[in-house]
Amino acid sequence: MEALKAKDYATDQEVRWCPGCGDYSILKQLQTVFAQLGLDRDEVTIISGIGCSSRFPYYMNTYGMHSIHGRAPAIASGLKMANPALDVWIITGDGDGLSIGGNHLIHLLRRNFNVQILLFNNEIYGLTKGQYSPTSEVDKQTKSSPFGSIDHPINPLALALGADATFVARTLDRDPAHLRDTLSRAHSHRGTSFVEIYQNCNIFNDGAFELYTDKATKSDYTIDLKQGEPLVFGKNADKGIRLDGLKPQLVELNSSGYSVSDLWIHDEKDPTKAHLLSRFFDGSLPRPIGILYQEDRPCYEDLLVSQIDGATEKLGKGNLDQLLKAGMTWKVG
Amino acid sequence: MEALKAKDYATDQEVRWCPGCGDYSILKQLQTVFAQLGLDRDEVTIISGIGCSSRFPYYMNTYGMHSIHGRAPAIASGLKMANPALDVWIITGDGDGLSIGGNHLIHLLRRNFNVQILLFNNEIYGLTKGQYSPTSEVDKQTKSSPFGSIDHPINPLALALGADATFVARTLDRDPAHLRDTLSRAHSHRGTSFVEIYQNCNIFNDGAFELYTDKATKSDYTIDLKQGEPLVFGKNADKGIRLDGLKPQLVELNSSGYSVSDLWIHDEKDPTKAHLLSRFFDGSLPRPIGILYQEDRPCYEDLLVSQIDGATEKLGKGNLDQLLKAGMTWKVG
Amino acid sequence: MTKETKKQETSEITIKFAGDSGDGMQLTGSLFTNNAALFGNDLATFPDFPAEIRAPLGTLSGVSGFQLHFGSREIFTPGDRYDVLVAMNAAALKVNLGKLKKGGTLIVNTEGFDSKNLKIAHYDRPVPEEDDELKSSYELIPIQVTKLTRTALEGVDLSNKEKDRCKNMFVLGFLYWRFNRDPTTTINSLKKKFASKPVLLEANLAVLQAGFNYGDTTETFTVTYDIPPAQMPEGLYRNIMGNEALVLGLIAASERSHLPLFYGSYPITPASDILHLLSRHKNFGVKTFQAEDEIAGIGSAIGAAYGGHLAVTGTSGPGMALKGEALGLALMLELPLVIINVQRGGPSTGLPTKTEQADLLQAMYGRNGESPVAVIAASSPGDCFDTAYEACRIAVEHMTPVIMLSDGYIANGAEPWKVPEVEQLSPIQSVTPESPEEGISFQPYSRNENLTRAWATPGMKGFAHRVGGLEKEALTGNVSYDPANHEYMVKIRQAKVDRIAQFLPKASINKGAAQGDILLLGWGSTLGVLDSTTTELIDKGLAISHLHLRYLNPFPEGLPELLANFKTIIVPEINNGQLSKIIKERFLVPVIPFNKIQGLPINKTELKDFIYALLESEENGSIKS
Amino acid sequence: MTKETKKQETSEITIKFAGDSGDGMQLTGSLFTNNAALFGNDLATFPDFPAEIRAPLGTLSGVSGFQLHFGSREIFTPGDRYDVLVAMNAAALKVNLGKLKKGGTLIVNTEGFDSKNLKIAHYDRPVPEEDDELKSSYELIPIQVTKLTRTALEGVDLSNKEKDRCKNMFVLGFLYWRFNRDPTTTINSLKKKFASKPVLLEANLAVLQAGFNYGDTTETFTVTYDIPPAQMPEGLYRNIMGNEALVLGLIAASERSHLPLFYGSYPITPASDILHLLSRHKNFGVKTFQAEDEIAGIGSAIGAAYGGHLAVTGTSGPGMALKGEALGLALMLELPLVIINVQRGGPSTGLPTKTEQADLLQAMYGRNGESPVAVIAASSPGDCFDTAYEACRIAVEHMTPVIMLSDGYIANGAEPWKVPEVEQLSPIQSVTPESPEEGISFQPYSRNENLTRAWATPGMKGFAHRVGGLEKEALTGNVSYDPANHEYMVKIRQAKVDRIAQFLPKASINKGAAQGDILLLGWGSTLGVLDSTTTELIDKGLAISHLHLRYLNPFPEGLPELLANFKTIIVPEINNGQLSKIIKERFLVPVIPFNKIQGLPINKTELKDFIYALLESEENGSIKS
Ligand SMILES: Cc1ncc(C[n+]2csc(CCOP(=O)(O)OP(=O)(O)O)c2C)c(N)n1
Ligand SMILES: Cc1ncc(C[n+]2csc(CCOP(=O)(O)OP(=O)(O)O)c2C)c(N)n1
Ligand code: SF4
Ligand code: SF4
Ligand SMILES: [Mg+2]
Ligand SMILES: [Mg+2]
Repeated sequence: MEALKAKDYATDQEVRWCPGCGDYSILKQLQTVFAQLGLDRDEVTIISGIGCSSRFPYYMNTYGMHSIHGRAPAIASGLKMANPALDVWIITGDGDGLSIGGNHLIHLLRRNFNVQILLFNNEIYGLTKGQYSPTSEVDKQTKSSPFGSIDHPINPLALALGADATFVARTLDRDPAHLRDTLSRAHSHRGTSFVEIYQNCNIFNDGAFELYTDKATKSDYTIDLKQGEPLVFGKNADKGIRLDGLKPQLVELNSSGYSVSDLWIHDEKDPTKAHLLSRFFDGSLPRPIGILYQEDRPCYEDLLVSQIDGATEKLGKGNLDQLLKAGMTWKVG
Repeated sequence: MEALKAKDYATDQEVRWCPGCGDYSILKQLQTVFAQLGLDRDEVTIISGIGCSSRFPYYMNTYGMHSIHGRAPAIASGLKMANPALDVWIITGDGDGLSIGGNHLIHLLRRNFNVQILLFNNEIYGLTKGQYSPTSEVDKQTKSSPFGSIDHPINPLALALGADATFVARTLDRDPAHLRDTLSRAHSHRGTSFVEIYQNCNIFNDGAFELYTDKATKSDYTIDLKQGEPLVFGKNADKGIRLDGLKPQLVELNSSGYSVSDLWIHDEKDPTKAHLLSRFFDGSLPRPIGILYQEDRPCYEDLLVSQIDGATEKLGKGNLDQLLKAGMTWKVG
Repeated sequence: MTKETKKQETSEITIKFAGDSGDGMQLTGSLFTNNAALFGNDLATFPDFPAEIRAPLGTLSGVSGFQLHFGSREIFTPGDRYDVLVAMNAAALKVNLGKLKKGGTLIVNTEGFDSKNLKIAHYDRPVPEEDDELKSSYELIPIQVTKLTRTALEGVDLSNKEKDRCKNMFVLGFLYWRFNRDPTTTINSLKKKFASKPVLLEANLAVLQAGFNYGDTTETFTVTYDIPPAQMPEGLYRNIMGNEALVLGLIAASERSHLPLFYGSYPITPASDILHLLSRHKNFGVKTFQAEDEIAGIGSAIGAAYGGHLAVTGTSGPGMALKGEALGLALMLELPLVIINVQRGGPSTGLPTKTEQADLLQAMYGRNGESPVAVIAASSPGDCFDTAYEACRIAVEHMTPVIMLSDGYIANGAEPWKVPEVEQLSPIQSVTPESPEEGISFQPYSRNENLTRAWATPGMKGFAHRVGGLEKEALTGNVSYDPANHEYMVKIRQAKVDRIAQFLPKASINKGAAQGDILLLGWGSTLGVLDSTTTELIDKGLAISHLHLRYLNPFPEGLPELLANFKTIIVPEINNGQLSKIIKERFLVPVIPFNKIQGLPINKTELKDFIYALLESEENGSIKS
Repeated sequence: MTKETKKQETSEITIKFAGDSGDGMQLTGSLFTNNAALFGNDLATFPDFPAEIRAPLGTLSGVSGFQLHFGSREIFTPGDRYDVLVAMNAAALKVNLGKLKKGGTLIVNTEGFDSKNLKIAHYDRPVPEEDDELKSSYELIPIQVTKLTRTALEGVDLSNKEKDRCKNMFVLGFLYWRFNRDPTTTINSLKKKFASKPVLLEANLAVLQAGFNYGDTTETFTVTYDIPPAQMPEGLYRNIMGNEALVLGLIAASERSHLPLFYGSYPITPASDILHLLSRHKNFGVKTFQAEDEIAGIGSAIGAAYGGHLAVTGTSGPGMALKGEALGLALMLELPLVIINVQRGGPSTGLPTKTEQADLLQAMYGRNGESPVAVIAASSPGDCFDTAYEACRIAVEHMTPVIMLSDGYIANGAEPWKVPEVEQLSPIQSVTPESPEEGISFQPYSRNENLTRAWATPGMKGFAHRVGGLEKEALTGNVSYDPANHEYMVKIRQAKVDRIAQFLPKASINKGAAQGDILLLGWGSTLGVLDSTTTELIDKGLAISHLHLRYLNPFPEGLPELLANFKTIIVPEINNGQLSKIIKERFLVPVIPFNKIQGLPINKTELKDFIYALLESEENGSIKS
């Protein structure tokens, strides 16, 4: 069989996102990653909920289900139990995954099914035409909040960590290389890989992540996490983060007297560091992208299968006739 | 008006928990706290979901609603918006609050309504007669998991912190004084106070928290957090916790060369310390009780009211006649 | 050029404006609508947005349309077929041509038919100017709109992109000429809209004028049309969309009941606008809450109702399915609660942007156990006001959940609406509890003569009590497992809802005689088409009448008697026969369903055809029900 | 003491064992049941647990009961009224006395009537021995059970508390004597149960014997009763509860379809036991998943169905309300899915531990849009096996969700069940897709002659395709907003479900002639009482028949013809008339509902009374429907 190319993972369906939508880039990169990984189209299933982002399955030439709002994690869990060999990807949005679907999300994470879940965070409800979402910043004026929203936003990565996720990462629609790397890493993690993707909705929330994607500001406002490496960032790699006790501190490498060797070394195995990174939100600290946390923990379907195997070994393969005739029986006639 | 006594907060309804159930103690202490705080019975409303614990409102001579499974936070939110002056307490269980109601819980916490939510954690479904719950430990044998459960449990306090709760505490049914103190503190916090209460279900999960409540083991296995004080515990106050970088370390105060002054000082304002405390679960570390975290953040109903006041000030008090006749109108006849 | 234009009077016209999302067709349509309304025409409109997502330029799925039906006589619906179609590009033509009347006027922007457009739209006919079939079937008016617009704006300090956005004004001006409209009201609107942008204002006005002049100076038309004002009842009017009217109805009910309004909802098409519109009216004390899901939407509303607010939650079909369990709680608690379902095409996610009436049975039965609630339905955009008001009245006065059904068609459709006077809105009285006697505790489930319990809300002194979803003991509301009590409570909850009928207007015929051969029995958004069909067929000599139900549970008194007055009952619905089922079950009378399940309103032609076919088969003795 | 015991033969007996939760009444009842079954009696049982919570000792709400009806003739129900009541304490007597037949036998443990017991139970009569009214109405047998038990165990090395736990064996022994039962089977059961605890075994056997001897040696009774074996069809039998049979039905369907079984569910009374029982059978490859809520329960099942498993989800009313939206998705996806609703008293949380049939309309209509699914109902504990099997068969062979209704009464009730032979269970055939031709892509929505699409599951080579909840294009399954396609799809989904009727057994009369005066038309758990009532009334000379529906959607063919054969159709239901509604709507025939809404099964007496009253009013010409 010839190796598949990115375009072989596309369907014949017209892609119906707004021109300029960040979803296009994610679609393209995912197709590319599939090609790079050489995935068998018949072994992949993409399950989504409802939202602009959730249109995704229609555009991927694999198995797929565009399900109902917020329930993709539950459906994917069932599918994965039925057929643990499948390669299951969940596509969700900040509304789909964190508003109506928040509960299924946290239960998916704690159970640790071996699936990837990509949360397209555009900080808005796109499909329903522009209401604020659980990730929208306070005071956001939208159709449903003409006087500004008053809801304190959810921090998706902090929530995922709080729910004992085993793989937590963040990436961006407008950084194709980073996106691809992160998706590949997510795929190679055995367990639930939670990936938040900052995605621009150019119609209802244009520029929400510009600071982190614009060439001019990007390197000063994001920090790309690399396992075992110090937290250095900035256009000239002249800034870093060190730990002052339990507090992250931004330091200028040239002027502050601190050098790279004083910096915090990224360790995706450290839950407390991951916690701190997930809280890099205010003011001066750069927004971390990359893999914040990774942990090995048995995944649900493996435990399920081994429990079944164990029971079968212990009790013998079930015999229906015996089962029906079990317990106290008696004969008539 | 004469001061009310604890028993004045009781109703004439027969209490229907199993004899010996930990819920009795919580009921009694809450009535006592109400009396101590001198609460007006007509200003208090208790909203619960479904479960043994959720029977609570029937036994409290205040306003109350025994609602449906998992939805108490949503109902309480609506009530609090309708009447911000009310003193609203939510009663839930580990199933009610973390299984079916997990999503409403995290949204309640992030919105920070000024209510108290008491989660009676007995690590089991009591009312439905003994299935494992989202807080049950792995491998638990119950009616629905005869071969042992395979679900990694939720850590309620870590989840609450991940959802940006502003008040996070833990207490025990069998420590009346601690229970009362914690409930009082919860009441005085302005915002959503999340209190996990370890509660013994003597029928389906007897002894789940014995280590933390039994006189013999209690002081060695729990640590009572006190603001500004070092983390000392043990029967003879001879053990402590210090921080080794980002890692909590248990030290014997007499033998290890460490003294009280080396220990971690509890600071309920520090989110990272709270995070670490919420993760005191394995092996040697004592289980923290008391207030892990407290933060001041505007509560939802205050923002709502001030937004309404602001709009009214800006636009003038709404005039229905004008509203009906707004926009382009024309006369016929 | 010589020019001779004839004026011709006409009683009604349907225009469809269609183009790309960016072509400004909604604005064009609205401006024409306002102009016609102020002039005194009766009218009905319906926008036709692309489904869900902003589709790429020039695609079929990106076509945005606005349909306007206006006339000098009573107008019931946005019209079945178009007299005039404006198509700004190939996709717009392809999507809409099928509904242009033979011989109708087809105005096309020729620049929307370049090769790129044709390809994207999979347009496989010749371009209009070269399409002989098209030319022989319709009055084709090809216009180079972009070019003419730019020409009109020569020298104006705007980029070409900005100039091109005035294109729609050219079309509008042209139509104004054609229908002999005075553009003043539109000019005033534009002045308001562009008050802070004088250059844009100037440009728009210039292009509007240019379009008008284009008609006047080219020989394109030989005829222009006059549509005189319609006869309408005296009063102050405004043009209103269904969701807008609904929102006003809720606010009015809040004022007239002296109960603050609470709206807890999760966005969903086509109900979201209720949330949007209400959230602007905070200065009426309106509290809106964008909940995390539909269950929290109704949950918060139940909490607010317990707290003494006029509590409302709104959604569409899939969200309604999620609310079923909590709705059961509300009816057990016997709290006032209005649940709005703006129906859309189902089942499941279905056709979110299309209309349907297929959630009636869900409204009646979509919960566990014996769980009767009141159900009422709005029948036109303006009627959404009255129906919402009625829903609130019934909920508050009878302490019951009320489901109000609307649908995508009337939610987004518009019509002239006679603005009511506030004092004429009947006040809404809630049932307040009497102070319990000393030593006797309050009985939350004791009932008045309407079987309604009193509304004691937390904070009220002396009424502390507990409610819940377990079966309640009559009077005390305590939990009761007593068998006889359960039966009693099930029956009393049913009787309470049934008793509402005593407070409703008796059933009456909307149009036609009180007895006859055929009764068109309808509910909801089919009002317009049933009424106009009936009018027309009565004119044609048929003994046909129309009865439209606002109250679906309970039915109004006198309904069975009226049904018995007709030989044949036809029930037209935009579903697979749901009211049909209920009527048959309730009254054991045969009915003939007319079901259209295409996500579209029923149109007069197809209904008439159906009735005539029926009459024919009746003559042949083969009628069956 | 002289002793003269008469033996008397009797055809049926109903015994109620009642006591505190801790008194071991469930075990006592089960042991007697097994003994009777092995002896060859036909029987039916029903446990009557305290509501939800383990209530304090001696309270009314803490009473636990077990009802056994056994006989030498066909037994249909656990019995209306008791011939024998065993009351271990005051509360148990108070709760149950009302149902003891006048002249019936009342065995009381006098030690359960001390002042503490009387107070807790609010017992306001004299203690039984001093209650003249009681003594004159019933055959009172007061026994000091505790004292006699301890006496029997004198010298045994057990604490008093442990000894007292053998009390129930005393009662059982006593009853065995009274009904001339050979205790061998019970002795064997006890030996098995206490195999590892010889002291306890010894104690239990000793007390059992003591109870037996007590009857034999005191002059308490003058009569003992013989209930000879019943005539039953040949075969191997076991006693089975409804939920147990249901679980076996699912596992059997899994085996016979060669599809692994998946069960996704959230616990809820009275459905939880399905989860419990299935989770023990992992060695059959059964996958059980305790989901975070009911939505995740059905969601996971949809995922498993997509993945090719025999997917089942189960719940009770409130949970069913939550599943509505996802059920809509399943029917749009046209995947096989079985949804079990073990009904309980509603609405809302209602009466969780009581039975009801009030979720039928919810099953039919509880979703948005036109959303037909198959609905079938089990009619007895043993029938849960067949019905569950049928539900799976229909789901898999017709690619549709199937709602299976059971209820608390049959779920927890038990009866002898003839164990089927595996090979006699008709194999279940899923519809597998044919390999698409080269270059032509797979059409997931193309249908076979039964209008059923094929089941292509992820992992199958060459069938990659997308499904979803938006309206689908016929054949391709692509999203389609086309109006005509929508109507076509709505109708085909309906037609597909309707067509199932062609594969079902034709409607037939359960008992009585195929025509006559009265038809008792029922569904679900009323089978037993309808059948026995019919039998009895036929004996009395009435032209009455009984027809019981397993298939509620679609109805079996031939039903309207049968209905037309009867002058009067009575529809008895444990609800407010739900099947009544459907029958009227579907067939436009008048029916007379008999509704009991008390959380309890219908009993024969009340139904007979109703029928006689009806006949009387009929004679008076006043019958109405
Ligand atoms: C049960 C239900 N409730 C509500 C909706 C309406 N709805 C569709 S998508 C959506 C939110 C979309 O936001 P998000 O998940 O952020 O996706 P995006 O469109 O921004 O990619 C909502 C509220 C629905 N389809 N179903
Ligand atoms: C919608 C719905 N699903 C399920 C149930 C059944 N149910 C009642 S309480 C409960 C769980 C109780 O567990 P928990 O919340 O831990 O309370 P506990 O009884 O242990 O105090 C369940 C599953 C229900 N009543 N309603
Ligand atoms: S609305 Fe926003 S998120 Fe949706 S397709 Fe358009 S740009 Fe993308
Ligand atoms: S079952 Fe457990 S939690 Fe419930 S009342 Fe009994 S002891 Fe308490
Ligand atoms: Mg979004
Ligand atoms: Mg619990």
